[in-house]
Amino acid sequence: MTDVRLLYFASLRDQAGCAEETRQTTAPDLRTLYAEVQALHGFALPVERLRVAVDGAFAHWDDPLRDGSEIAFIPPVSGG
Amino acid sequence: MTDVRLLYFASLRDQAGCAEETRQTTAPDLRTLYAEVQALHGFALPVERLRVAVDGAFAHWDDPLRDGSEIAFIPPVSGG
Amino acid sequence: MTLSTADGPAFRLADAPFDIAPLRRRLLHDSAGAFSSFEGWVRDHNDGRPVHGLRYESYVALAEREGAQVIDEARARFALVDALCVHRIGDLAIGDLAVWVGVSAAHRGAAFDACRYIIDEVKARVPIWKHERYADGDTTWLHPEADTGPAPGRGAA
Amino acid sequence: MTLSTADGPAFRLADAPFDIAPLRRRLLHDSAGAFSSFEGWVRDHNDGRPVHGLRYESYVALAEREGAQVIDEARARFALVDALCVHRIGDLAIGDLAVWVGVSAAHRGAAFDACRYIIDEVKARVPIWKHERYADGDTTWLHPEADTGPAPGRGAA
Repeated sequence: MTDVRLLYFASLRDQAGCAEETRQTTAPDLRTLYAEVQALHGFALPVERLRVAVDGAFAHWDDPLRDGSEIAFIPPVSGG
Repeated sequence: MTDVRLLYFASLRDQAGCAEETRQTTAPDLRTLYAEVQALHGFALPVERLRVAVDGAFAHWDDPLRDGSEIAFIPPVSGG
Repeated sequence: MTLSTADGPAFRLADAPFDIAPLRRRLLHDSAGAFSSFEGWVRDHNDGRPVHGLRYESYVALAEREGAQVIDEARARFALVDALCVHRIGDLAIGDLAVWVGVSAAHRGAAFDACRYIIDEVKARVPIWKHERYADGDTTWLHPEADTGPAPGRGAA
Repeated sequence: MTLSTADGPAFRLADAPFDIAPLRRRLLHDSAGAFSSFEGWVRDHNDGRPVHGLRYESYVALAEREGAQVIDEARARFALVDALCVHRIGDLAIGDLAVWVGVSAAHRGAAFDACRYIIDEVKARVPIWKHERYADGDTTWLHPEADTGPAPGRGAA
Protein backbone atom coordinates (compact mmCIF):
# COMPACT_ATOMS: atom_id res chain seq x y z
CA MET A 1 0.00 0.00 0.00
CA THR A 2 1.24 3.48 -0.90
CA ASP A 3 -0.09 6.75 0.53
CA VAL A 4 -0.33 9.55 -2.02
CA ARG A 5 -1.95 12.96 -2.26
CA LEU A 6 -3.78 13.70 -5.54
CA LEU A 7 -4.37 17.16 -7.02
CA TYR A 8 -7.19 17.80 -9.49
CA PHE A 9 -7.41 20.82 -11.79
CA ALA A 10 -9.97 22.30 -14.20
CA SER A 11 -12.48 19.73 -15.53
CA LEU A 12 -10.92 16.95 -13.44
CA ARG A 13 -11.61 18.95 -10.30
CA ASP A 14 -15.21 19.59 -11.35
CA GLN A 15 -15.73 15.88 -12.06
CA ALA A 16 -13.99 14.71 -8.85
CA GLY A 17 -15.91 17.29 -6.82
CA CYS A 18 -12.72 18.16 -4.94
CA ALA A 19 -9.36 19.87 -5.58
CA GLU A 20 -7.36 17.21 -3.75
CA GLU A 21 -7.66 13.93 -1.91
CA THR A 22 -5.37 11.45 -0.16
CA ARG A 23 -5.48 7.80 -1.22
CA GLN A 24 -4.03 4.47 -0.20
CA THR A 25 -3.43 2.46 -3.34
CA THR A 26 -1.82 -0.73 -4.61
CA ALA A 27 -1.28 0.80 -8.07
CA PRO A 28 2.32 0.01 -9.13
CA ASP A 29 2.68 3.07 -11.38
CA LEU A 30 1.09 6.41 -12.25
CA ARG A 31 -0.79 5.02 -15.26
CA THR A 32 -2.56 2.41 -13.13
CA LEU A 33 -3.30 5.03 -10.48
CA TYR A 34 -5.04 7.25 -13.06
CA ALA A 35 -7.12 4.28 -14.27
CA GLU A 36 -8.19 3.71 -10.67
CA VAL A 37 -9.35 7.29 -10.02
CA GLN A 38 -10.78 7.62 -13.51
CA ALA A 39 -13.11 4.70 -12.76
CA LEU A 40 -13.91 6.15 -9.33
CA HIS A 41 -14.73 9.72 -10.44
CA GLY A 42 -15.82 9.09 -14.02
CA PHE A 43 -13.11 11.32 -15.58
CA ALA A 44 -13.89 11.96 -19.26
CA LEU A 45 -10.29 12.59 -20.32
CA PRO A 46 -8.37 9.47 -21.42
CA VAL A 47 -4.85 9.05 -20.04
CA GLU A 48 -3.43 9.77 -23.54
CA ARG A 49 -4.60 13.40 -23.29
CA LEU A 50 -3.11 14.02 -19.84
CA ARG A 51 0.34 14.61 -18.46
CA VAL A 52 1.32 13.71 -14.92
CA ALA A 53 3.46 15.51 -12.37
CA VAL A 54 4.96 14.30 -9.09
CA ASP A 55 5.99 16.74 -6.36
CA GLY A 56 5.81 19.73 -8.71
CA ALA A 57 7.77 18.29 -11.65
CA PHE A 58 6.58 16.48 -14.76
CA ALA A 59 6.91 12.70 -14.53
CA HIS A 60 6.36 9.63 -16.73
CA TRP A 61 3.29 7.42 -16.61
CA ASP A 62 5.42 4.32 -16.05
CA ASP A 63 7.14 5.79 -12.98
CA PRO A 64 6.48 3.79 -9.79
CA LEU A 65 4.56 5.40 -6.93
CA ARG A 66 6.53 6.91 -4.06
CA ASP A 67 5.00 6.94 -0.61
CA GLY A 68 3.95 10.42 0.52
CA SER A 69 4.26 12.00 -2.92
CA GLU A 70 1.94 14.65 -4.36
CA ILE A 71 0.59 13.63 -7.75
CA ALA A 72 -1.18 15.91 -10.24
CA PHE A 73 -2.98 14.80 -13.39
CA ILE A 74 -2.59 17.63 -15.91
CA PRO A 75 -5.45 18.10 -18.40
CA PRO A 76 -4.65 19.75 -21.75
CA VAL A 77 -3.63 23.32 -20.93
CA SER A 78 -5.27 26.45 -22.32
CA GLY A 79 -3.32 29.46 -21.12
CA GLY A 80 -2.39 32.41 -23.31
CA MET B 1 15.45 72.63 -71.82
CA THR B 2 13.51 71.43 -68.80
CA ASP B 3 13.34 73.24 -65.44
CA VAL B 4 13.44 70.89 -62.45
CA ARG B 5 13.98 71.14 -58.71
CA LEU B 6 16.34 68.56 -57.19
CA LEU B 7 16.28 67.34 -53.58
CA TYR B 8 19.34 65.81 -51.95
CA PHE B 9 19.31 63.70 -48.79
CA ALA B 10 21.87 62.17 -46.43
CA SER B 11 25.30 61.59 -48.04
CA LEU B 12 24.12 63.13 -51.34
CA ARG B 13 23.27 66.35 -49.53
CA ASP B 14 26.66 66.40 -47.80
CA GLN B 15 28.44 65.85 -51.13
CA ALA B 16 26.30 68.39 -53.03
CA GLY B 17 26.73 70.92 -50.24
CA CYS B 18 23.02 71.80 -50.47
CA ALA B 19 19.64 70.22 -49.73
CA GLU B 20 18.07 71.36 -53.01
CA GLU B 21 18.80 73.17 -56.23
CA THR B 22 16.99 74.16 -59.40
CA ARG B 23 18.45 73.14 -62.76
CA GLN B 24 17.85 73.69 -66.43
CA THR B 25 18.75 70.47 -68.20
CA THR B 26 18.59 68.78 -71.59
CA ALA B 27 18.63 65.31 -69.99
CA PRO B 28 15.88 63.24 -71.64
CA ASP B 29 15.23 60.98 -68.62
CA LEU B 30 15.93 60.64 -64.91
CA ARG B 31 18.92 58.31 -65.41
CA THR B 32 20.71 60.85 -67.59
CA LEU B 33 19.87 63.63 -65.14
CA TYR B 34 21.52 61.69 -62.31
CA ALA B 35 24.66 61.12 -64.43
CA GLU B 36 24.77 64.87 -65.01
CA VAL B 37 24.58 65.86 -61.33
CA GLN B 38 26.77 62.94 -60.26
CA ALA B 39 29.57 64.33 -62.48
CA LEU B 40 28.89 67.84 -61.19
CA HIS B 41 28.87 67.05 -57.44
CA GLY B 42 31.06 63.93 -57.38
CA PHE B 43 28.36 61.67 -55.88
CA ALA B 44 29.91 58.41 -54.73
CA LEU B 45 26.74 56.33 -55.02
CA PRO B 46 26.20 54.68 -58.43
CA VAL B 47 22.73 54.94 -59.94
CA GLU B 48 22.22 51.20 -59.33
CA ARG B 49 22.13 51.80 -55.57
CA LEU B 50 19.59 54.66 -55.72
CA ARG B 51 15.89 54.96 -56.25
CA VAL B 52 14.28 58.05 -57.72
CA ALA B 53 11.08 59.90 -56.86
CA VAL B 54 9.17 62.58 -58.75
CA ASP B 55 6.76 64.90 -56.95
CA GLY B 56 6.70 62.72 -53.82
CA ALA B 57 6.13 59.33 -55.50
CA PHE B 58 8.62 56.68 -56.59
CA ALA B 59 9.37 56.80 -60.32
CA HIS B 60 11.42 54.83 -62.86
CA TRP B 61 14.83 55.82 -64.13
CA ASP B 62 13.66 55.72 -67.75
CA ASP B 63 10.80 58.15 -67.11
CA PRO B 64 11.13 61.38 -69.14
CA LEU B 65 11.59 64.70 -67.33
CA ARG B 66 8.55 66.86 -66.72
CA ASP B 67 8.96 70.60 -66.58
CA GLY B 68 8.57 72.04 -63.09
CA SER B 69 8.76 68.69 -61.33
CA GLU B 70 10.49 68.00 -57.99
CA ILE B 71 12.97 65.16 -58.27
CA ALA B 72 14.62 63.31 -55.37
CA PHE B 73 17.45 60.82 -55.63
CA ILE B 74 16.98 58.31 -52.80
CA PRO B 75 20.15 56.77 -51.32
CA PRO B 76 19.88 53.33 -49.65
CA VAL B 77 17.66 53.85 -46.61
CA SER B 78 18.61 53.02 -43.02
CA GLY B 79 15.60 53.64 -40.79
CA GLY B 80 14.44 51.31 -38.06
CA MET C 1 1.36 36.28 -4.62
CA THR C 2 2.34 39.95 -4.76
CA LEU C 3 3.75 40.93 -8.12
CA SER C 4 6.89 42.99 -7.96
CA THR C 5 7.54 44.10 -11.51
CA ALA C 6 10.91 45.68 -10.72
CA ASP C 7 12.64 42.36 -10.21
CA GLY C 8 11.81 38.72 -9.57
CA PRO C 9 11.71 35.65 -11.78
CA ALA C 10 11.51 35.87 -15.57
CA PHE C 11 8.20 33.97 -15.62
CA ARG C 12 5.47 34.91 -13.19
CA LEU C 13 1.79 34.38 -12.48
CA ALA C 14 -0.22 37.46 -11.48
CA ASP C 15 -3.52 37.17 -9.61
CA ALA C 16 -4.43 40.82 -10.34
CA PRO C 17 -3.98 43.26 -13.27
CA PHE C 18 -0.34 44.31 -13.72
CA ASP C 19 1.43 47.25 -15.38
CA ILE C 20 3.50 46.48 -18.45
CA ALA C 21 5.59 49.69 -18.40
CA PRO C 22 7.93 48.52 -15.59
CA LEU C 23 8.28 45.11 -17.24
CA ARG C 24 9.29 46.76 -20.52
CA ARG C 25 11.73 49.02 -18.66
CA ARG C 26 13.43 45.96 -17.15
CA LEU C 27 14.31 44.84 -20.68
CA LEU C 28 15.95 48.09 -21.76
CA HIS C 29 19.71 47.73 -22.17
CA ASP C 30 22.15 49.92 -24.07
CA SER C 31 23.26 46.90 -26.08
CA ALA C 32 19.69 46.02 -27.14
CA GLY C 33 18.56 47.41 -30.48
CA ALA C 34 15.37 45.40 -30.78
CA PHE C 35 12.38 44.71 -28.54
CA SER C 36 9.48 42.42 -29.37
CA SER C 37 6.42 41.99 -27.18
CA PHE C 38 3.29 39.91 -27.32
CA GLU C 39 0.04 40.40 -25.43
CA GLY C 40 -2.91 38.06 -25.22
CA TRP C 41 -6.21 39.86 -24.58
CA VAL C 42 -9.58 38.34 -23.64
CA ARG C 43 -11.66 38.27 -26.83
CA ASP C 44 -15.42 38.71 -26.95
CA HIS C 45 -15.84 35.45 -28.84
CA ASN C 46 -14.28 32.01 -29.20
CA ASP C 47 -15.08 29.59 -32.01
CA GLY C 48 -17.96 31.88 -32.94
CA ARG C 49 -19.53 31.78 -29.43
CA PRO C 50 -19.98 35.12 -27.61
CA VAL C 51 -17.82 35.12 -24.47
CA HIS C 52 -18.72 37.23 -21.40
CA GLY C 53 -15.61 36.60 -19.36
CA LEU C 54 -13.24 33.94 -18.16
CA ARG C 55 -11.17 32.60 -15.35
CA TYR C 56 -7.65 31.22 -15.49
CA GLU C 57 -6.62 28.58 -12.99
CA SER C 58 -3.11 27.23 -12.58
CA TYR C 59 -1.07 24.58 -10.84
CA VAL C 60 1.11 27.36 -9.55
CA ALA C 61 4.26 25.49 -8.44
CA LEU C 62 4.50 23.55 -11.70
CA ALA C 63 3.53 26.53 -13.87
CA GLU C 64 6.29 28.68 -12.38
CA ARG C 65 8.81 25.91 -12.91
CA GLU C 66 7.71 25.16 -16.48
CA GLY C 67 7.47 28.86 -17.39
CA ALA C 68 11.03 29.44 -16.13
CA GLN C 69 12.12 26.46 -18.21
CA VAL C 70 10.55 28.00 -21.34
CA ILE C 71 12.42 31.28 -20.79
CA ASP C 72 15.69 29.36 -20.22
CA GLU C 73 15.14 27.48 -23.48
CA ALA C 74 14.56 30.76 -25.33
CA ARG C 75 17.80 32.16 -23.89
CA ALA C 76 19.69 29.08 -25.07
CA ARG C 77 18.19 29.08 -28.57
CA PHE C 78 18.20 32.77 -29.49
CA ALA C 79 20.68 35.64 -29.14
CA LEU C 80 18.67 37.50 -26.48
CA VAL C 81 19.56 40.28 -24.14
CA ASP C 82 16.65 39.56 -21.77
CA ALA C 83 13.14 38.07 -21.67
CA LEU C 84 10.11 38.21 -19.33
CA CYS C 85 6.65 36.67 -19.27
CA VAL C 86 3.72 37.32 -16.93
CA HIS C 87 0.44 35.36 -17.09
CA ARG C 88 -2.77 36.36 -15.31
CA ILE C 89 -4.78 33.93 -13.21
CA GLY C 90 -8.20 34.52 -11.67
CA ASP C 91 -11.24 36.30 -13.15
CA LEU C 92 -10.82 38.36 -16.33
CA ALA C 93 -13.23 40.49 -18.38
CA ILE C 94 -13.34 41.16 -22.13
CA GLY C 95 -10.32 43.23 -23.16
CA ASP C 96 -8.27 42.32 -20.08
CA LEU C 97 -4.62 41.45 -20.53
CA ALA C 98 -4.18 37.69 -20.08
CA VAL C 99 -0.50 37.27 -20.88
CA TRP C 100 2.46 39.52 -21.66
CA VAL C 101 5.79 38.46 -23.20
CA GLY C 102 8.70 40.84 -23.78
CA VAL C 103 12.09 40.13 -25.33
CA SER C 104 15.07 42.42 -25.97
CA ALA C 105 17.93 41.49 -28.31
CA ALA C 106 20.67 43.09 -30.37
CA HIS C 107 18.76 42.31 -33.59
CA ARG C 108 15.11 42.02 -34.51
CA GLY C 109 15.20 38.46 -35.87
CA ALA C 110 16.14 37.00 -32.49
CA ALA C 111 13.67 39.25 -30.67
CA PHE C 112 10.71 38.17 -32.83
CA ASP C 113 11.68 34.49 -32.90
CA ALA C 114 12.20 34.28 -29.13
CA CYS C 115 8.97 36.14 -28.35
CA ARG C 116 7.05 33.74 -30.60
CA TYR C 117 8.81 30.73 -29.09
CA ILE C 118 7.93 31.80 -25.54
CA ILE C 119 4.22 32.40 -26.15
CA ASP C 120 3.89 29.20 -28.22
CA GLU C 121 5.55 27.07 -25.55
CA VAL C 122 3.72 28.75 -22.66
CA LYS C 123 0.40 28.03 -24.38
CA ALA C 124 1.41 24.44 -25.14
CA ARG C 125 3.06 23.41 -21.87
CA VAL C 126 2.47 25.62 -18.86
CA PRO C 127 -0.31 24.24 -16.62
CA ILE C 128 -2.86 27.05 -16.87
CA TRP C 129 -6.49 26.38 -17.77
CA LYS C 130 -9.11 28.71 -19.18
CA HIS C 131 -12.71 28.56 -17.94
CA GLU C 132 -15.01 30.44 -20.33
CA ARG C 133 -18.38 31.97 -19.48
CA TYR C 134 -20.67 32.39 -22.48
CA ALA C 135 -23.48 34.81 -23.24
CA ASP C 136 -26.04 32.01 -22.83
CA GLY C 137 -24.89 31.27 -19.25
CA ASP C 138 -23.04 28.09 -20.18
CA THR C 139 -19.45 27.64 -18.99
CA THR C 140 -16.67 25.27 -19.97
CA TRP C 141 -13.07 24.37 -19.28
CA LEU C 142 -10.96 24.53 -22.42
CA HIS C 143 -8.90 21.40 -22.97
CA PRO C 144 -7.77 21.79 -26.57
CA GLU C 145 -6.51 18.88 -28.65
CA ALA C 146 -2.77 19.23 -29.03
CA ASP C 147 -1.57 20.33 -32.47
CA THR C 148 1.07 17.63 -32.48
CA GLY C 149 -0.06 14.53 -30.60
CA PRO C 150 0.15 14.82 -26.83
CA ALA C 151 3.53 13.88 -25.36
CA PRO C 152 3.25 12.68 -21.77
CA GLY C 153 6.09 14.03 -19.70
CA ARG C 154 7.21 16.25 -22.58
CA GLY C 155 8.07 19.12 -20.34
CA ALA C 156 10.30 16.99 -18.12
CA ALA C 157 13.07 16.89 -20.73
CA MET D 1 4.69 68.02 -37.30
CA THR D 2 2.77 67.65 -34.02
CA LEU D 3 2.13 64.05 -33.13
CA SER D 4 -1.40 63.32 -32.02
CA THR D 5 -1.35 59.77 -30.76
CA ALA D 6 -5.11 59.55 -30.26
CA ASP D 7 -5.86 59.48 -33.99
CA GLY D 8 -4.21 60.31 -37.29
CA PRO D 9 -2.60 58.19 -39.99
CA ALA D 10 -1.42 54.62 -39.38
CA PHE D 11 2.18 55.53 -40.26
CA ARG D 12 3.74 58.66 -38.84
CA LEU D 13 7.06 60.42 -38.36
CA ALA D 14 7.72 62.01 -34.96
CA ASP D 15 10.29 64.78 -34.48
CA ALA D 16 10.24 64.37 -30.68
CA PRO D 17 9.93 61.47 -28.21
CA PHE D 18 6.41 59.97 -28.16
CA ASP D 19 4.39 57.89 -25.69
CA ILE D 20 3.57 54.35 -26.72
CA ALA D 21 0.72 53.82 -24.23
CA PRO D 22 -1.87 55.79 -26.27
CA LEU D 23 -0.72 54.07 -29.48
CA ARG D 24 -1.20 50.66 -27.88
CA ARG D 25 -4.63 51.73 -26.57
CA ARG D 26 -5.71 52.64 -30.10
CA LEU D 27 -5.18 49.00 -31.11
CA LEU D 28 -7.34 47.50 -28.33
CA HIS D 29 -10.55 46.01 -29.69
CA ASP D 30 -12.92 43.51 -28.09
CA SER D 31 -12.47 41.23 -31.09
CA ALA D 32 -8.66 41.26 -30.85
CA GLY D 33 -7.11 38.42 -28.88
CA ALA D 34 -3.51 39.06 -29.90
CA PHE D 35 -1.20 42.06 -29.93
CA SER D 36 2.36 42.11 -31.22
CA SER D 37 4.67 45.09 -30.99
CA PHE D 38 8.19 45.85 -32.09
CA GLU D 39 10.48 48.62 -30.90
CA GLY D 40 13.82 49.67 -32.32
CA TRP D 41 16.12 51.28 -29.75
CA VAL D 42 19.38 53.16 -30.34
CA ARG D 43 22.19 50.73 -29.52
CA ASP D 44 25.55 51.69 -28.01
CA HIS D 45 27.41 49.97 -30.85
CA ASN D 46 27.08 49.14 -34.55
CA ASP D 47 29.31 46.65 -36.34
CA GLY D 48 31.57 46.64 -33.30
CA ARG D 49 32.01 50.44 -33.26
CA PRO D 50 30.95 52.36 -30.11
CA VAL D 51 28.08 54.72 -31.02
CA HIS D 52 27.44 57.93 -29.05
CA GLY D 53 24.22 59.01 -30.71
CA LEU D 54 22.50 59.41 -34.03
CA ARG D 55 20.22 61.49 -36.15
CA TYR D 56 17.45 60.30 -38.45
CA GLU D 57 16.60 62.36 -41.48
CA SER D 58 13.66 61.70 -43.80
CA TYR D 59 12.12 62.73 -47.08
CA VAL D 60 8.93 63.37 -45.16
CA ALA D 61 6.31 63.47 -47.93
CA LEU D 62 7.57 60.27 -49.54
CA ALA D 63 8.18 58.50 -46.22
CA GLU D 64 4.60 59.14 -45.08
CA ARG D 65 3.28 57.86 -48.39
CA GLU D 66 5.50 54.77 -48.45
CA GLY D 67 4.86 54.01 -44.78
CA ALA D 68 1.10 54.17 -45.32
CA GLN D 69 1.54 51.82 -48.28
CA VAL D 70 3.41 49.31 -46.08
CA ILE D 71 0.56 49.32 -43.52
CA ASP D 72 -1.99 48.89 -46.31
CA GLU D 73 -0.04 45.90 -47.66
CA ALA D 74 0.04 44.34 -44.18
CA ARG D 75 -3.74 44.79 -43.88
CA ALA D 76 -4.22 43.08 -47.24
CA ARG D 77 -1.87 40.16 -46.51
CA PHE D 78 -2.70 39.32 -42.89
CA ALA D 79 -5.91 38.96 -40.87
CA LEU D 80 -5.40 42.10 -38.79
CA VAL D 81 -7.68 44.13 -36.60
CA ASP D 82 -5.46 47.22 -36.71
CA ALA D 83 -1.83 48.34 -37.14
CA LEU D 84 0.23 51.46 -36.40
CA CYS D 85 3.83 52.53 -36.90
CA VAL D 86 5.67 55.65 -35.68
CA HIS D 87 9.28 56.44 -36.62
CA ARG D 88 11.43 59.07 -34.94
CA ILE D 89 13.40 61.67 -36.88
CA GLY D 90 15.92 64.16 -35.50
CA ASP D 91 18.58 63.64 -32.80
CA LEU D 92 18.47 60.49 -30.66
CA ALA D 93 20.63 59.28 -27.75
CA ILE D 94 21.58 55.72 -26.74
CA GLY D 95 18.50 53.87 -25.51
CA ASP D 96 16.02 56.20 -27.22
CA LEU D 97 13.07 54.70 -29.04
CA ALA D 98 13.66 54.97 -32.81
CA VAL D 99 10.62 53.12 -34.18
CA TRP D 100 7.48 51.53 -32.78
CA VAL D 101 5.18 49.05 -34.58
CA GLY D 102 1.98 47.66 -33.06
CA VAL D 103 -0.48 45.17 -34.54
CA SER D 104 -3.70 43.71 -33.13
CA ALA D 105 -5.38 40.63 -34.58
CA ALA D 106 -7.78 37.87 -33.61
CA HIS D 107 -4.92 35.34 -33.52
CA ARG D 108 -1.22 35.55 -32.70
CA GLY D 109 0.11 34.16 -35.98
CA ALA D 110 -1.25 37.10 -37.98
CA ALA D 111 -0.17 39.61 -35.30
CA PHE D 112 3.46 38.41 -35.31
CA ASP D 113 3.69 38.03 -39.08
CA ALA D 114 2.22 41.46 -39.80
CA CYS D 115 4.40 43.18 -37.19
CA ARG D 116 7.48 41.58 -38.73
CA TYR D 117 6.35 42.47 -42.23
CA ILE D 118 5.84 46.12 -41.31
CA ILE D 119 9.24 46.64 -39.66
CA ASP D 120 11.06 44.71 -42.41
CA GLU D 121 9.42 46.78 -45.16
CA VAL D 122 9.80 50.09 -43.33
CA LYS D 123 13.51 49.40 -42.91
CA ALA D 124 13.88 48.35 -46.54
CA ARG D 125 11.76 50.98 -48.29
CA VAL D 126 10.80 54.05 -46.31
CA PRO D 127 13.13 57.00 -47.05
CA ILE D 128 14.70 57.53 -43.63
CA TRP D 129 18.47 57.76 -43.16
CA LYS D 130 20.57 57.19 -40.07
CA HIS D 131 23.54 59.42 -39.34
CA GLU D 132 25.75 57.82 -36.67
CA ARG D 133 28.14 59.64 -34.34
CA TYR D 134 30.97 57.45 -33.02
CA ALA D 135 33.07 57.55 -29.85
CA ASP D 136 36.11 58.66 -31.87
CA GLY D 137 34.26 61.73 -33.22
CA ASP D 138 33.75 60.29 -36.69
CA THR D 139 30.26 60.38 -38.22
CA THR D 140 28.71 58.60 -41.18
CA TRP D 141 25.49 58.20 -43.11
CA LEU D 142 24.39 54.58 -43.23
CA HIS D 143 23.58 53.44 -46.74
CA PRO D 144 23.46 49.67 -46.37
CA GLU D 145 23.76 47.31 -49.31
CA ALA D 146 20.31 45.84 -49.99
CA ASP D 147 19.85 42.20 -48.95
CA THR D 148 18.28 41.39 -52.29
CA GLY D 149 19.62 43.49 -55.15
CA PRO D 150 18.28 47.03 -55.30
CA ALA D 151 14.99 47.40 -57.12
CA PRO D 152 14.56 50.91 -58.54
CA GLY D 153 10.96 51.97 -58.22
CA ARG D 154 10.15 48.89 -56.15
CA GLY D 155 7.94 50.86 -53.78
CA ALA D 156 5.92 52.28 -56.63
CA ALA D 157 4.14 48.98 -57.29
